[in-house]
Amino acid sequence: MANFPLLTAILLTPICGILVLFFLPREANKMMKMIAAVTMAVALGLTVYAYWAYDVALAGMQFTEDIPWVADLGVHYALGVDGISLPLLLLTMLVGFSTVFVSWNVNERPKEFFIQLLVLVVGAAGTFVTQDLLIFLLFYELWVIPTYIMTVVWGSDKRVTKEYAGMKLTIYLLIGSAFLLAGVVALYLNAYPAGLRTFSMEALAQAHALGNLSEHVQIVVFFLLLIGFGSTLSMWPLYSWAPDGYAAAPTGVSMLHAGVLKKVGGYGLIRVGLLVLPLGAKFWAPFIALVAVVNILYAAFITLVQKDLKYLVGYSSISHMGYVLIGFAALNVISIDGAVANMFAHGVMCALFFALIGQVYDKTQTRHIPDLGGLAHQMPRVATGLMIAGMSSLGLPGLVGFIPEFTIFVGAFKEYPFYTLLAISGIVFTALYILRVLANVLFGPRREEFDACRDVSGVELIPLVVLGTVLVVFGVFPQLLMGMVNSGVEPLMPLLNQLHAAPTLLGGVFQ
Amino acid sequence: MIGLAHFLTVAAMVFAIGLYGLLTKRTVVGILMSIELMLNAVNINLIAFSRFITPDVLTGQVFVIFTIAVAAAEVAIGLAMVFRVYRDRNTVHAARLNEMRW
Amino acid sequence: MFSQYALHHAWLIPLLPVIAFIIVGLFLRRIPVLSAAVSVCMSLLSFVLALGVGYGVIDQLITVDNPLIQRMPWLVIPGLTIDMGVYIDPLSAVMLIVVTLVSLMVQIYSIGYMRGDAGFGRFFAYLSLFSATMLGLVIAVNFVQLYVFWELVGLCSYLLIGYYFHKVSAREAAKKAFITTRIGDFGLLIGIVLLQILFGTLDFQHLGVSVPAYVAQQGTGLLTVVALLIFLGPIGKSGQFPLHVWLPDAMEGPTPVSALIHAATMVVAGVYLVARAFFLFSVLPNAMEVIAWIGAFTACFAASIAFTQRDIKRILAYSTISQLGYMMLALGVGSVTASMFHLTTHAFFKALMFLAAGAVLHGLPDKNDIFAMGGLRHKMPVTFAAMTIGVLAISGIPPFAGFFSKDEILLAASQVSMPLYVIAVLTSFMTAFYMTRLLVVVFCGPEKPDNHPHEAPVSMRIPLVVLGILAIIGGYIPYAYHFGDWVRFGPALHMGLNWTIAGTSTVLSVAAMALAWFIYGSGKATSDKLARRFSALYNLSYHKYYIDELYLWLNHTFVDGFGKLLYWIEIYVIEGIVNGLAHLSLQLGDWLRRKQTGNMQRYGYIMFGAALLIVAGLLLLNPLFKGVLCGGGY
Amino acid sequence: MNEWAYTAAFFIFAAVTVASAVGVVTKNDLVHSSLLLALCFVGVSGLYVLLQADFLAAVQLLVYNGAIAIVFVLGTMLTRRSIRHGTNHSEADAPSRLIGLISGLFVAVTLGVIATTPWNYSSAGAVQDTPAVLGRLILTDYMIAMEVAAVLLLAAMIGAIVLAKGVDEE
Repeated sequence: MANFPLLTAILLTPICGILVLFFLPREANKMMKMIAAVTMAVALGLTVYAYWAYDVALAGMQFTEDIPWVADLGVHYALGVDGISLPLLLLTMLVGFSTVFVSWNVNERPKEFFIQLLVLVVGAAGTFVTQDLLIFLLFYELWVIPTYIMTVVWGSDKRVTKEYAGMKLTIYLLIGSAFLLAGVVALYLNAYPAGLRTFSMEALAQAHALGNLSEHVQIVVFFLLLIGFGSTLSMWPLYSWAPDGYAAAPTGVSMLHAGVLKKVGGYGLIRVGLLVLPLGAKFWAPFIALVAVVNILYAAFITLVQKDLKYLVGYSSISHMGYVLIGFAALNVISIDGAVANMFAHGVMCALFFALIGQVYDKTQTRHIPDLGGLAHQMPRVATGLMIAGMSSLGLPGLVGFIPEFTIFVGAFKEYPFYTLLAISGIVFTALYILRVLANVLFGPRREEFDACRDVSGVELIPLVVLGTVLVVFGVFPQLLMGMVNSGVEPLMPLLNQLHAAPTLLGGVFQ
Repeated sequence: MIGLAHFLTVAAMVFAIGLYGLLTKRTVVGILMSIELMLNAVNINLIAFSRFITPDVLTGQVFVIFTIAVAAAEVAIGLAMVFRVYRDRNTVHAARLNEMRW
Repeated sequence: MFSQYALHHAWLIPLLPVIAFIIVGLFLRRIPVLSAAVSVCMSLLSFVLALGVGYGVIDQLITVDNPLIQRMPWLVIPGLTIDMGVYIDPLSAVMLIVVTLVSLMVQIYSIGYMRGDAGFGRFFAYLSLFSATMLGLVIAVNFVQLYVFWELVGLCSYLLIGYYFHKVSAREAAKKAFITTRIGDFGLLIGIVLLQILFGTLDFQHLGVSVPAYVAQQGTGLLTVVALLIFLGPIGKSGQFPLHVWLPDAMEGPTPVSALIHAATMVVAGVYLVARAFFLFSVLPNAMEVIAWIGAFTACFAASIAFTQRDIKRILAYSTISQLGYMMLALGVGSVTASMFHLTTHAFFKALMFLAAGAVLHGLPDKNDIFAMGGLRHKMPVTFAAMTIGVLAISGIPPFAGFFSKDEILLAASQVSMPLYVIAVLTSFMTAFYMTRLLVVVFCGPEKPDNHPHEAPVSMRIPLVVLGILAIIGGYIPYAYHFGDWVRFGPALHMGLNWTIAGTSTVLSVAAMALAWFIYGSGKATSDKLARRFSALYNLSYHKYYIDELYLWLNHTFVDGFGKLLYWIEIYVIEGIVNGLAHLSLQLGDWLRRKQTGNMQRYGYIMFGAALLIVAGLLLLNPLFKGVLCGGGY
Repeated sequence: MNEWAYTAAFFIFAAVTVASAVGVVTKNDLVHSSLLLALCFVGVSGLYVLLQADFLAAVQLLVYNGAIAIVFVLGTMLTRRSIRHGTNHSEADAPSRLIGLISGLFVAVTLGVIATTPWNYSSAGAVQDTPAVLGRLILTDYMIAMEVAAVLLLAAMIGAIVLAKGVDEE
């Protein structure tokens, strides 16, 4: 069992599902959904096993695999997970598993839909498990095309048409990944002299210690990566794809995008940005912190005036990503612990939110908040789910959102007291918009027009139960998550300690 | 002493001449001829490199063999297209074959 | 020994209601009888355990200086360790008993009050969850545990205020409660974060050691700021001015909830927090002064609003705010004992009054206005008796419970500051006045012909009787058994009645009651005349000084206005730039498209020329790009 | 080989190659151009000989002269039946000076690159018996490439036939 290629198996399971789906006849509608569900269940099971079997005390990369792929370029099919990537892998599988059930009612071209859904899952899972930068980029690019097709074919028009939203999303991500590619190539060429070059993240992370990467190079390359990952993470002002995209995309894609893909940006910033280019990260940190605060407050205020449920969650997720950014920018173990954990927390919460909005839209045929109201009468289960998701969003203790935010605040306050103060004020505005939407959608007088809407039941209930349980369990026992995350972040402590004296943008005027 | 630089210079000149022909000739056949010149210039380069940089392995020469094969294929197709175009339009005047604009 | 067992298994006290919540919430929502039975049983067990803890504290000589603490790591990362645990000292023991007792009473009461309600099971699930979180708050060993449960009781309060969620007013009140307290929690959270950064720990016991040392070394400057930020939390939770606005609206919830959460237990969490963190506040004289003044002002201010309110529950709500101000005042003048004593007695008599009010509302459905009631004493004798006891207790008439605790507060205030004492006495006068007004208007006078009141069922009367007895004896017995020796901060101070102060306040209270009787009870409509005479003051008080309107206006104008402004920027500036760029590239493409002549040779030389220029440029600029371009250093 | 003779041979072949290449693009008659192209190929094969690539020199003569040049002549004759003169004019409105400049610039840039590049000369002797070695290489290391090239040639042949013959477009 020791040498069983667990991570490859996790990646291969959905791929097998894709192959099977590919050869199924078009009419086998139910069958396809069953197969997608079964493959995702197996993948989720394997991931949970990995999470359980990961040795937190030992830390470091585990379940590693390494097969040379393009030896001349230094590309390896290298897999491995540590405390940073494993929670995010778990997140991917949880959300991916849920999306299958959320999409249970897709009856228009189900074959293509589920194949692409599984492709998205593979792409996200691949970015988290790979230890090779080039393969990372390959998996990352796997997202772009299915997202576009799914948005345009299965999406819905809102403030903007779905074609516009899909195109915007795709082009934004492509431009971001162009910057990313430029940064990665520059990194590749500069990290090692000819002949020794490699895309291995581990080896690249050594380059700084060996003195191969000058401060100048690190600053430039980090900036390129920041734009690339920042647009994925919906960093201000590179986020305008997010609300439109989420609103237009089908529920499953919104869940995966908001829940998982955004986290690839944050993961990349830490795994590539911080580990490989510590001086660059330090240089830009004050700037990131400033942007983070803008993210939090600006998006929170905009969320306050949204009228569409999906736009609301879209802007709110931008606001939440600000917490991740400021946690990253503070560059200490506590804050980065919080940032990584917050990515997990937000992913689950956001996915649950979108799943429920999908259900509400399914039943009532509207997402316009003023048209809704009193749904708790007809749909108590949806109401419970929305309560849990909303409460997690506003950082209620006992749900998974609180501890990550708290750790971020504790970590970030040391570095940026003023910014953190502003960031904490975000919790008030979050409460304001979350409670407003809960009140307006769920409570109030019973409305006759929704009497025909039945509550979620059967298969539709699975994602709600799974995600809701995760929110509660990880909230009540935060060490399950934080212990894992910390085992990945704590080894960075020597690196982070070195950075104290490193120069920052404008000598830290922004602080 | 004749060295690598000499051969490369000759190749560069042939290539430049081919380029000039490629860009100025009126007929497609003339353009194809210019392309052949350029291909030959490249072949000279390959063999010269093979001779002076890595004389003990014949990679460059193998490369040239494939170039020649491709060139032959290209001429065959190119001329066939010329015949075809000539039969359809009664001209081989390159400037008039501008359907691809916009 | 049972008390031994209770002391070491005190974590069961909050856990039992959690179990009740899970069982009822998941399985028994549709079965009213079982859900009530499970909840009440678990509450009873909790109460018994809490009594055991109380006995154990006395038996084992556990004092505030020698607490019994159990900890279990909850979150461990380098530089931030947070435990969950049980902190048992007389302070928390008193709270445990009060909370479990009132919670048990309210649950029994609810069986009758909520009978036939569609959400009966849900209601009991929420009540159990509330008990659990409140008890968790009481036994908190550190600030984070306290904050966790602090927020969770806020959630329960939100859920229960919005219990009748089909009512728009209930929904809005719930929202308002949550958001207003959140504003306070914002300060509390910052304060906690700052404490963690300053001291590296949030544990009460450890902080209790390091805070005085810090003050001795570094002075009080920053720590005062921290303390005031933390105090923002209690301001929100305990309805202190200026964040008191949510508490009257919270009366939209079912009356048992108002009794349990918004009178007896949750709202005093702020007082408990300050008492628990008294090691911090007591060394910061400036912070203490702020607390005292906010408390005194709130007490007086809320009483002045209660004068003119007509809704029976709102009057009680303002009186709660006022009494909470009293407790804060006591803390501000440095007397944890007085504050906690008043907290205890207040829990008894205020819960009693709320439950009595609930009985009235139960007897007269859909009538909230006290002037629509009247003459109920004949039809509802038990309720009348209960309310009378409550009014006497809150007015500070000996030997009712409120007398002893109020006297403690007045005594403590008089020792520190005369103005505070005067305000406190004035408030005491006002309290006696408006409470008597309530009693007289509701129960005395002629019966209204279209009212058909009936006495409450047995399950509602039992709690009234129990709490009534406690409101009578709940002051004297602790007084006689040296409450102050146990619940205190610093050295024990023996309580003694100061007859001057006690006498003054008693006389004033009696005078106020007489005045109220004269105005409202003597049958002459002098109250209307007074209202007309002082119409400006009356309106100001009746409209709660227009503070709600001000907040609403601020919220609409600034918060939403700012949101709209930013959304405008978002749509027209940021989106504009994005779409503008897209449009630009489209235009560029269109322009370039027209440059396509279809002439291959032209394409050819342009391409070649450009490529050559680039290569030539790179050749000339090679030193600049060395290593990045041009072969990457080959 | 004698140094002097080698140098002389290089310059002769180079001169033949370049001069006939110039002829190819300047002559106005396609047939002349085709013949000069053949001559140019001969010069190139001479250069191959000097580079000790005798097998390739032979291939050059066979394929280029024997096949390609002949095809060009054939093509010329098939497309221009009567008048031969003026069949290979330069485009009238082509900016030939600019293009000349570009070509000149190309030579200049290439010379610059050649001059500035630090070449890694090897002193090893050339491989003798190149046909055998090449054969072995093609059938071992470059097996797949050869197969692909074979398929390409086949495809080109079929394509050429189809194109030249024309398809019934009914």
